Amino acid sequence: METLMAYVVGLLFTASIYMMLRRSIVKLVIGLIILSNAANLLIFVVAGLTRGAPPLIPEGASEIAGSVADPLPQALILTAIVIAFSVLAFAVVLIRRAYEVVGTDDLDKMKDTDT
Amino acid sequence: MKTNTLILHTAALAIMPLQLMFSVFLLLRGHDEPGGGFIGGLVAASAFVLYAFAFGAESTRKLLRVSPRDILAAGLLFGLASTIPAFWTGQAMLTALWWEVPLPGDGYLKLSTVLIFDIGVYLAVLGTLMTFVISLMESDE
Amino acid sequence: MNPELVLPILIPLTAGALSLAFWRSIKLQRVLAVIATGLLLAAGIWLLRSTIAHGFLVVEMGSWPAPFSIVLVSDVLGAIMIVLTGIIGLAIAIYSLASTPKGHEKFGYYPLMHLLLAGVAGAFLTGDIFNLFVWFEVMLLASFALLTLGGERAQMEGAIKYVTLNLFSSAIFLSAVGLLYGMVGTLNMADIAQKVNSVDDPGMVTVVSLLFMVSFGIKAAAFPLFFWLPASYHTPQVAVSALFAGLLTKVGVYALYRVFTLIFTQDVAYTHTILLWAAAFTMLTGVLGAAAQFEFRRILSFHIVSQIGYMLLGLALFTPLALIGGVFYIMHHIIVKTNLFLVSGITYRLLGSYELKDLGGVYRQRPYLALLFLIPALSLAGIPPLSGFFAKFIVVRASLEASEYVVSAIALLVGLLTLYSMIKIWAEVFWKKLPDHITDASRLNGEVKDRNNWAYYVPVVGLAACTLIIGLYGQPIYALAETAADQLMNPQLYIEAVLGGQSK
Amino acid sequence: MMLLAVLSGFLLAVAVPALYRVAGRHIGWVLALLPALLTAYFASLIPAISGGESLLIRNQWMPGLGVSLDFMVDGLSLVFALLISGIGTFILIYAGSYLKGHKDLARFYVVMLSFMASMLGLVLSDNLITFFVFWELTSITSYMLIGFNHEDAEARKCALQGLFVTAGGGLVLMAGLILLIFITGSYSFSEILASDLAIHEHGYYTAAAVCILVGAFTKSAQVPFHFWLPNAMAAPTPVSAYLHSATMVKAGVYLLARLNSSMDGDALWSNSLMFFGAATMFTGAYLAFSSTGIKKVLAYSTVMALGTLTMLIGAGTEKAIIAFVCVLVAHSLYKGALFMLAGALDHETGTKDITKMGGLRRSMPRTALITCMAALSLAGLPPLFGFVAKELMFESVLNSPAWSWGLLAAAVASSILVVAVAGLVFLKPFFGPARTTPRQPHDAPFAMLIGPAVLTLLALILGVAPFLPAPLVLDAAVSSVYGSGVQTALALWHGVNVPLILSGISLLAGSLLFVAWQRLHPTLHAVNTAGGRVGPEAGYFRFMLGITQIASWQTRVLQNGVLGVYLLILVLVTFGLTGYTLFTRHGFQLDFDFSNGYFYEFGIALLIVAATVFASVTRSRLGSVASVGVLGFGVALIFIHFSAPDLGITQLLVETLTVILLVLVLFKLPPFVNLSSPWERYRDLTVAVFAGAIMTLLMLAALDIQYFDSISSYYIENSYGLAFGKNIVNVILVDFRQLDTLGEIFVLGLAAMGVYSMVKLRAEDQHKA
Repeated sequence: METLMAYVVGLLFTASIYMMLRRSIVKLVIGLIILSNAANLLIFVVAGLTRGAPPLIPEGASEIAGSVADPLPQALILTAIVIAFSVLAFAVVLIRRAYEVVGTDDLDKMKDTDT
Repeated sequence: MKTNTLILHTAALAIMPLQLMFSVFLLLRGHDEPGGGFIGGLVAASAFVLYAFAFGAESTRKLLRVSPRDILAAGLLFGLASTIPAFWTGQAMLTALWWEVPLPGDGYLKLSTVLIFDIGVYLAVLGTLMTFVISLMESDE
Repeated sequence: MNPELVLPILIPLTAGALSLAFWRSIKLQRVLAVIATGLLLAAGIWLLRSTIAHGFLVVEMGSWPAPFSIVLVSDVLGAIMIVLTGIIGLAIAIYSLASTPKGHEKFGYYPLMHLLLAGVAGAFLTGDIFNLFVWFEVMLLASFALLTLGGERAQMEGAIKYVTLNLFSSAIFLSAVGLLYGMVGTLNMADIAQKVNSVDDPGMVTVVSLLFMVSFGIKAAAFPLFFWLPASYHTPQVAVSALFAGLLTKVGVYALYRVFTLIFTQDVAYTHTILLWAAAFTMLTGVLGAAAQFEFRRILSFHIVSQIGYMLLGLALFTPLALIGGVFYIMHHIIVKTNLFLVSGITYRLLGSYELKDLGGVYRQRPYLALLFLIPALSLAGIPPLSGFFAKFIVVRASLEASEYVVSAIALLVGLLTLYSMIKIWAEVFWKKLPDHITDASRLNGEVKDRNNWAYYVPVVGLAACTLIIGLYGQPIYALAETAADQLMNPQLYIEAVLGGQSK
Repeated sequence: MMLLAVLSGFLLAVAVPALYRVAGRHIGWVLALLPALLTAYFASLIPAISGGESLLIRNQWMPGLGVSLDFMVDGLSLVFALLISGIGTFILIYAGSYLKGHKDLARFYVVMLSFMASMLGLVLSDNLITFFVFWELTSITSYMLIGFNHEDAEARKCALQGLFVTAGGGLVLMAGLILLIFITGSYSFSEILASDLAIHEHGYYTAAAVCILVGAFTKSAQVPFHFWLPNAMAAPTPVSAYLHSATMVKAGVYLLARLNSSMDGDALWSNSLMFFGAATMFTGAYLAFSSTGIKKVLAYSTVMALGTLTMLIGAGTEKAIIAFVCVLVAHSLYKGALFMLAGALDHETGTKDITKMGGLRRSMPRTALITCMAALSLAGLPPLFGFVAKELMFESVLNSPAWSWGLLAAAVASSILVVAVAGLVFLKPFFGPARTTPRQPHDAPFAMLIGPAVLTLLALILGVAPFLPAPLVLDAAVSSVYGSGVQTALALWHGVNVPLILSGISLLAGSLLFVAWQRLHPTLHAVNTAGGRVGPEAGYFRFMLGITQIASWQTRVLQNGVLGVYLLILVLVTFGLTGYTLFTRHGFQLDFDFSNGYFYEFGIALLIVAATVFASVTRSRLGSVASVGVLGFGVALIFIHFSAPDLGITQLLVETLTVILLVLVLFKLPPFVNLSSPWERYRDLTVAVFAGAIMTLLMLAALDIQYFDSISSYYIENSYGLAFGKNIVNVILVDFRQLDTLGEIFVLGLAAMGVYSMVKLRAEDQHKA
């Protein structure tokens, strides 16, 4: 299953980069959302997929018998999800403000600051 | 973005208390089962978001009583506060400390810096999301 | 238990949270800004002293044993960086008292500043690769918010580029952490280092190291990944530019120094050669970029890029002397570059522009300000006996020693072109007569006096004094850089300090 | 004491603004006390070194780097130190009068004193690095002085040119010095000179020698770097007299002389010195002859003298070195004087153009007298010291080890020209019919004449009694350049010999040239204009223009403002590098083994794929946002299915909120339109597919590799026992790795603050307010 997911993650990266390369700022944001999903899923897959064994110690027991999904990457991804959400919220509002201030959603028209 | 449909109003009013209670439940049980400060905070926030969609930003502010920013600040300070007890006992920062407070009758309340921290997370998530939503809605009006 | 190791993170975090809580009282926030950054500097000095005394300081967060907990580690390099963070933080806090517009103060300028410092300090001290990511994000979001604070059009345009390219970097970083964890199953940098270097066939390690290199390279604004920097650094108000200029890219450089001395040393001939050419082109493109600019802060921004090249060169050569040079360069550059931005803010205050064509006559009216510009400017250009000369001298010497003649030649040429840029600013802003089309020079002539003017000058004078001290009384600084480089060249020391000598 | 002597200039410079308030217009006299004292101090060292010994004074600076404030006093450095402080005394007095009432007089003295201190440091330093420090300081102070009239754009341009050439040479010199340190293993001139290491047999030697020569040549205005020096005449005359004739421009010559005895015997070294020296000598003499501005004339004759000095070092015989020291001293005396006199002329008449002056001997008799003496020395006529020096020069050229005919031709031609130049400088302004000048001329004030008077008097004394200084410093100076003890025996009159005959020829031919000057001048002017188009100065301007053009071209190409291009480059670099590394270090392996998946897992994967593709291709915003939501839910399903309930719940909630946010915000924005051309889309798609493919390959490779087991077993074992929690993920978040979470809530808070300020604090509102 990890193998299949590797292709899925590859596709997510492809889609996100393609979207980020578009000139519309809305597509840029969608690209960013896909990108963060791609990275999270990558960690999840690379650390190994385990079916039906969540890292929870059962009621009454004090330890887990048998193998269990690796909890550490889950904790990392949880952190990463929340961070990505914060960043995206910011980015979404940023592009709206940019649109209001600049008056276009075309990224190619936003190059005053460089040249 | 104020939506004046009756269903939404009723639903918001009916569901919100449940959602809030559920979120506190999620927060408290998080150490042992799926849940915790994040998830609890997210659930609580979605309750208020629903309310805000139904009744508008202004009334949500009134309902919250305090500014979302203050909730956020409280959350962050709670999070930091949980690091301090370890200083007193001379241990590394963020070392968890546990106290068991006997409850009237049977049982103990497990109090810990970890819980304080989780409450901080809960409040920070709630405060952040409410800041997003309320400021965005207000800017539209 | 070493509180001095925790305080540099805890102080700005607390100050940030408190400033947020005191949102409505600007006065309290202003007082807190100066106190907290002052405390940060004090904690930094404490940390540096005790790091020198003990070699390394390690705290296992939550008292869980390493590598299972997140550890905070300070070696001499980390401690130096914290001290510099404190110096810059204090300078910016004081300068902000005078320069920050009211609206910015009302909308969270001070909490953002504190949290930026917290992110920077966290990145310098953490010994955990994922925790490094978290601090990067703290720093990044604080910088996003500071960059957009004010809502001008240029800020928005610059911020879109800044945000997008930095998020790309973060995604690469996160993926690299994931891949690395999948292979070695640990996040503690010392543990990773120990495990990675005991692998027989480290091909994949090298591959992952390239992801880290690119990701940190973006943050450090190395060639050809620097585009976000010249696009955005001149857009926010000047204290923010100065803060960014001093610290942000240096966190990227620091991260490169950390991982490419501690962890990824299994294929130096390959990885560090890439770094070497990246360094050479970074120097060159940055300085040429500056040569094409005619706006005070844009020139300075491109020079950040160019100077990053020197720092990378120190790492890329990977000899003890080169690392000394690199560390020395970082110390020198943080102070000098911040100071130049602050000076540009003062001339802006006097004449209301950053465009060279709209500036002039400052030397005639303000000779001491001119001197305050010359000190960091000539230092940046590597004119002796200022700090930049010794920094450049060591790096160039190391590159000659390593027989990298082309790179040495580039480094020297870049020095000359840097001088050219600084002289351009000097001639246009300071020497040139005030252009005729400038009608309002009442501030320059001293007819209008601002309150709080002292807050503009205190940090500039202080930083200039640091530059002079590094140059004129450089031996202690050199010795520090030497110790830092020595530790970097012997990662085993770091590993033993963190893991308590346990090895397989 | 020595340290104080060197640094006192800097200290006094700091005090100038305060002193100026006290001393007012007498500031020049007050400040001149310092160099006068220094002259006395250095003179007091003469007995100690006259026997050929040298004094070493050690001071620490940065021992780790090999940098120290060590000073060495030997014959050579003492001669220089005496010239610097001695001439400096008169220059400071002179400047007070020349710039009387100038609003920047105090600033002038600050820089001037700093220069003097730097120059002293340069010639006295024993440490190579410290030497270089002072070397660069002289470049910077020279820049500040050339651009002293900073509101004049031309002055700024000339200052930049001087700085760019000398600082550029300085950087090359730095490389040379570092290589020299590698070769000798020593940072100290005295050690290098004392060692009998065969420097020129070392592998680094050629590079080191070339770098040092370039550095010295730029500083000392040797061909082809000579052009900056005449332009440096934009500086006030005291500066020209001091920096650009007597001191700074001699720094390069000093370095060559300093190192000569260690490099001696190497053909590369001595041949380049002789060749470039002779070329510079002739070029300088010719250009001096063909110029009209009195300062330009003098500047080019300085170029000539610098060339002569370089050539003499290159010749390297005992005679040549004696000639070198004599020319050095003679030139400093007469050229310093001539510049100050030129300044006096300029000051009193209001013009620098010698064609506009004439008959001034009546109105400026004292000036005329002193100029006469100095010009005689310049022309190399007895009984002045210039004559002694020139005779020696001829003699050593005649005995030169190589190219003696070529050098002789250059030397004779130059001295013919210089005789004519001396005529220009003295006869043109003071004789002939009187002309009206912008200002009514009268004699210059005492402060402006004392310097030239003393200097020419010295030249006269030395000329009449050239044996006087020999036992004092001359022998020692010659010995330190030559490398072994030398006894000089100078005399004004050697009897009739070849040099004397050559001098006679020069005088005759030079006089003829002077007479013909008026007629020749238009031709010369035309030749120079034509030559200027291809000369080295044109090269400089082309270089500067080239840099600006390359710079703006590069910036247009790289920093073009288009985010898409930036990102494209980033993506290509990232995945190009990692892909290449993966290919070479590990190899590509494709794996299509999906057999261990369940049917519904394929279903979820398919859902994600479909949502992703749809989100990317749809033209509808709503569709795009909705499918991003579906994608998020798909990912949540993966999390839940593969044993990560907390992740799943969080992902679901976050995805919902993201969609709400997108809806709240995006529908303020215009609908999608296709902005890019098909070509751009294919290009981007190719790049994106490439990136995705590399990512997949990376993952496939990483999946096969697990060098070590995860550390997670620790968490699983101790979660309940030590941390009292059963949800291990949550325990990691709030306990084992609490610091991550602490950072994370601050990230949240920061995002909230950022959004809040962006929404509420609008630029428009601020502008209104």
